[in-house]
Amino acid sequence: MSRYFSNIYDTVNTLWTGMQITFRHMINIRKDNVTLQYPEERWPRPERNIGFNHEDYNVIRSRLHVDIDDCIGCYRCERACPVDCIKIETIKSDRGEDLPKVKHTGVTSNGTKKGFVVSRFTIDMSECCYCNLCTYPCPEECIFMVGGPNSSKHPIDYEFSEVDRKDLIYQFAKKLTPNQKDSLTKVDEKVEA
Amino acid sequence: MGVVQGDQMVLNIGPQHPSTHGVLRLEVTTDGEIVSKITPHLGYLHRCFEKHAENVTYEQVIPFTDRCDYLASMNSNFGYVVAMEELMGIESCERVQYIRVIMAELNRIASHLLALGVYGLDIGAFTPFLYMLRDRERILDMFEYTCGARLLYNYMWIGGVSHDLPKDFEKICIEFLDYFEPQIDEYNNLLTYNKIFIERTADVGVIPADVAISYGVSGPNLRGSGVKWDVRKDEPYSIYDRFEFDVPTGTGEFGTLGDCFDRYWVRMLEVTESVKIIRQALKDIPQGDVFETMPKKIRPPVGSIYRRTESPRGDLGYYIVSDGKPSPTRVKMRSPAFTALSCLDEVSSGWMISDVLAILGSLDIVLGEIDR
Amino acid sequence: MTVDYLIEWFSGLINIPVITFLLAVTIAGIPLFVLMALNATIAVYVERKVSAFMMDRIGPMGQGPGLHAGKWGILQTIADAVKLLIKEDTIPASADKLLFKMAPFIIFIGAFLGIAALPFSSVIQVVDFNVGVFYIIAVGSVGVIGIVMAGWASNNKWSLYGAMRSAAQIISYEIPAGLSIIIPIMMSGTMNLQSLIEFQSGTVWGILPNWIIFNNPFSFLAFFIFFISAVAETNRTPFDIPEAESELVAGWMTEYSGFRWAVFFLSEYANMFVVSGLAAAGFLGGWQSPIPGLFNSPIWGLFWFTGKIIFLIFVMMWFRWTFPRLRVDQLMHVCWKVFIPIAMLNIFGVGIWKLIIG
Amino acid sequence: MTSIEIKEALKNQFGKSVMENDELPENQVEVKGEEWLDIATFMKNDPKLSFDQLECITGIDTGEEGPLQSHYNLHSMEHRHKIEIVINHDKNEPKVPSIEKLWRIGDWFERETYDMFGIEYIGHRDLRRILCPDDWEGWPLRKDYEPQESFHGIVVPKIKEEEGWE
Repeated sequence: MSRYFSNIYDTVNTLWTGMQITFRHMINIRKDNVTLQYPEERWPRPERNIGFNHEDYNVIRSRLHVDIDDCIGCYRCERACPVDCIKIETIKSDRGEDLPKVKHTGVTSNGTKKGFVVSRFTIDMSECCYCNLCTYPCPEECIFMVGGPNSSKHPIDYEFSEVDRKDLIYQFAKKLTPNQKDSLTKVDEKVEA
Repeated sequence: MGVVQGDQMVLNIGPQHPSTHGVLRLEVTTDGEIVSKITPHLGYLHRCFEKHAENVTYEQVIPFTDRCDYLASMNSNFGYVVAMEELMGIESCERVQYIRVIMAELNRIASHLLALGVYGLDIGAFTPFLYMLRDRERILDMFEYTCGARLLYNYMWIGGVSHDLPKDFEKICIEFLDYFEPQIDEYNNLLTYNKIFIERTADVGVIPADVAISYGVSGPNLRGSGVKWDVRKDEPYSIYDRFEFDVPTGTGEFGTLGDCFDRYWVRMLEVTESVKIIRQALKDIPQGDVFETMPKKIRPPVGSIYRRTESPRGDLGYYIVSDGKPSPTRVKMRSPAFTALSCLDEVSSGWMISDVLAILGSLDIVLGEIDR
Repeated sequence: MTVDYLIEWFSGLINIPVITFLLAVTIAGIPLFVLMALNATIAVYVERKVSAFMMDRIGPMGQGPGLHAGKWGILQTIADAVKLLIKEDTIPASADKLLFKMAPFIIFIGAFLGIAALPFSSVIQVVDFNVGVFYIIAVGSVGVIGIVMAGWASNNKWSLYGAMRSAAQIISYEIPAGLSIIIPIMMSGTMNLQSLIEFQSGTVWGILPNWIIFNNPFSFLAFFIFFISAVAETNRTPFDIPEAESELVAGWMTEYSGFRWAVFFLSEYANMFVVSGLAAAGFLGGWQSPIPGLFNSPIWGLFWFTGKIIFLIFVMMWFRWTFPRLRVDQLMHVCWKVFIPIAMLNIFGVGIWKLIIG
Repeated sequence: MTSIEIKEALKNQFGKSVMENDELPENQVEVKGEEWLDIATFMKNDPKLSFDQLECITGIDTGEEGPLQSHYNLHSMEHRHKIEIVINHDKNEPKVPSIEKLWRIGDWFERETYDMFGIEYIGHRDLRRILCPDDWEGWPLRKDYEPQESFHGIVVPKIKEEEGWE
């Protein structure tokens, strides 16, 4: 019988404790609120205010970007990708030669002479798993996740939703017409010969 | 009291159901509210991670391990790299070891917070869930601060970690822990000691110790049954032997040993232990270069290894077979949630439908890891 | 402003009893409809805000340019209502179509009839029954028929479970609720809500208002039993097992959508309004002011009565966002082994109290 | 006990069924598939060994020439020792006695290995596919696995389209 009453007492007591907690949160909502009103209030990145000071925000995984003028077509990022979302095609060209017709520069910003024209460089962002593995092997540091330490190269962008799935396949290489492609391939053959 | 046997009815819980924690289908045979048999149907999230792993190189497996236990990716990574380092016979430097332990324990807190909160949700309490998510969010913020990702980190690499800790990480982490510890009391007052919660969980779904061992149940679920077994203590890997922490076990405080409440309570206590470990690790962490011990080329010798680590859900084992080629012959993941789910039928027959979901919640399964 | 008054007034104009009756009833019914709709709209908004604040969120908000939900998200419920109205009305192929369509309206009727008898003020009451308390309790149980109908007609196992649980629950909790509401009747000696409230005027011990809840310890206890049973009757947490989200998906309304579902929603909040009104009238002095002797005009009465109802509805929301849910057998345990014995002892105690103290 | 002692204990009990294989690392013991149920029963019930926990069953396809292998990782909660049992199967007809009744988790592990490698467990009470659909064809984790072309009208993509989604 005493158990019966102690049970009732426990119930009332513990439930009342819980109600006090929720009530306290309710009246302190101005202080406790953790919601951001998204489209108007954005998460301030990179210095994101989460209650801590973020002076140096050193990494970020937002989306991939390629500085195609620096790309030497070495295929290392394609090989590093675990989900094969990077596709590269190259055409051999004279080492270090500018080809103004296809807007190809022969030398990268690091001074490396390019031996290939990159005719295709696509990244399917809908397949990308944001593992960051492709950015490490790049010898020219031309493929990177935007923002963070790379914010000088490309501003942060984390809202890249698209209406059409095709638009998520990013084309980085310079557009080549079939004629240009053929002529380049001929140069290629000439070099071979 | 005689048992009245009525007509049996088959009820499909899932694949889309609020309480199955993913896409799981439970084929439940019931008599009114009383459940007599449960047949779990798995595989809705099956993507054969093990086949994937055979076609990629060793370091490319790590992003796939993230996606198995997506609530504790750090621990998934940790298990894989520990196994790989043992197979290759290398040892990563001190700083890396400490960073890994800190990250794994933070992730354990995050994972347990989600498990506890969702368990409250299964019982019907909405508010504690959001309080716990609020605090989990801060842990994810720290991860984002460290490695740029919030959920699937690909942070621990073989022989190192992908990024060094940011400069003021220690300060932030201590600040978080100081904030976090009082919150545990609030969770307890709001949810744990709530009489309705105790009534719903105590004495329900008892897993006796021998049944738990026979079903391979591990981690907090096994400790809830009173077995003091923790891979961190009993088969220490990495540098876990340097830290002082307790292994909380169930005591049957409000009911029988091994009931849902014990499993819940062990998780709550483990959160406190993780906080202890993080504090110790932050105090001792040495300086160093995290890329120092990272091998240039990952080509383990011919051989195989089975190594288990303690993930928030239990013994997470990796069986890795190498034949000296750049990609593994076989990577097998022994997932703790898989074994935990297997005992659902035995544990929950005879209970009511509401209890089945309470038991399922207390096992803390992650379908991404069960289906792999 | 009772219907009787309206009938009298109209019969001065047209002397055909059927027409005057219909006119009077329609005119009296329109404000009730408006009240129900308004109540649901406001209560849903308040519930969202209360729940959000309790969870450290801020709930629906509208900011910035374009189509949005107004300042502080005030228009959110209206937008939702519009959405529900233009949503497709789906009926499962294997459902019992007639019952499926009827069920929402039966539940609605139950709630609507209840509101009709609430004494909003000493002069504002649609129907002044001499058995008002009994009437409200009686029409309150009409809803369960609708719920069982909905659950059965949906031809869905979850709905059936929800309906069965609901029937068991509501019928069980009628008993403690009924036993507790007997106490005001015993003390005032009337079932008429107006006279019941008038009985509660004046003070007790000179300070507290002479509400039945403060009259004696038994009635104090009886109020809580009544209120908790009322929460159970309206199927709200911690007694929301008929629609337990994490177990039964949405219980008996799993298959409903669009307008029919909106009617369920409307009735749920109307039911909350009715039971809170009965609790306020029976135990909290109805339209009596909490400061005896002050602010007692009929307009203030309206304010006090709705204020008390709003407070009780807030407490229901407070319960909902704090507590976990009970299991079916525990629910029955609480009802039959805790509430009913105590409620019976209460009746006994109040009887003795009345004999000895008066 | 160390794994060498465990190996000795098994050899004393079962003699020839426990095979000598120098290629295996010392924590692994190869046993004959036909005797496996007896050995497992002994390992579980012998008070000195008392392997009460089946940690993992791993199927391995060792390539075109090699056999199919099952690796059983056993662990004893009581003595805190462990051992790995290796069983080689004939690739054309992989069969092994089921230990599902000894360790209950064996039920699901064996179903998983059956699902992935097609190793048949004799005496298993409920040997169905667990992760793949019931009517899936082929054993996915075998090295010579070819995905079926379509599954209930759904085309199973073999090589990704060159242009990505479409």
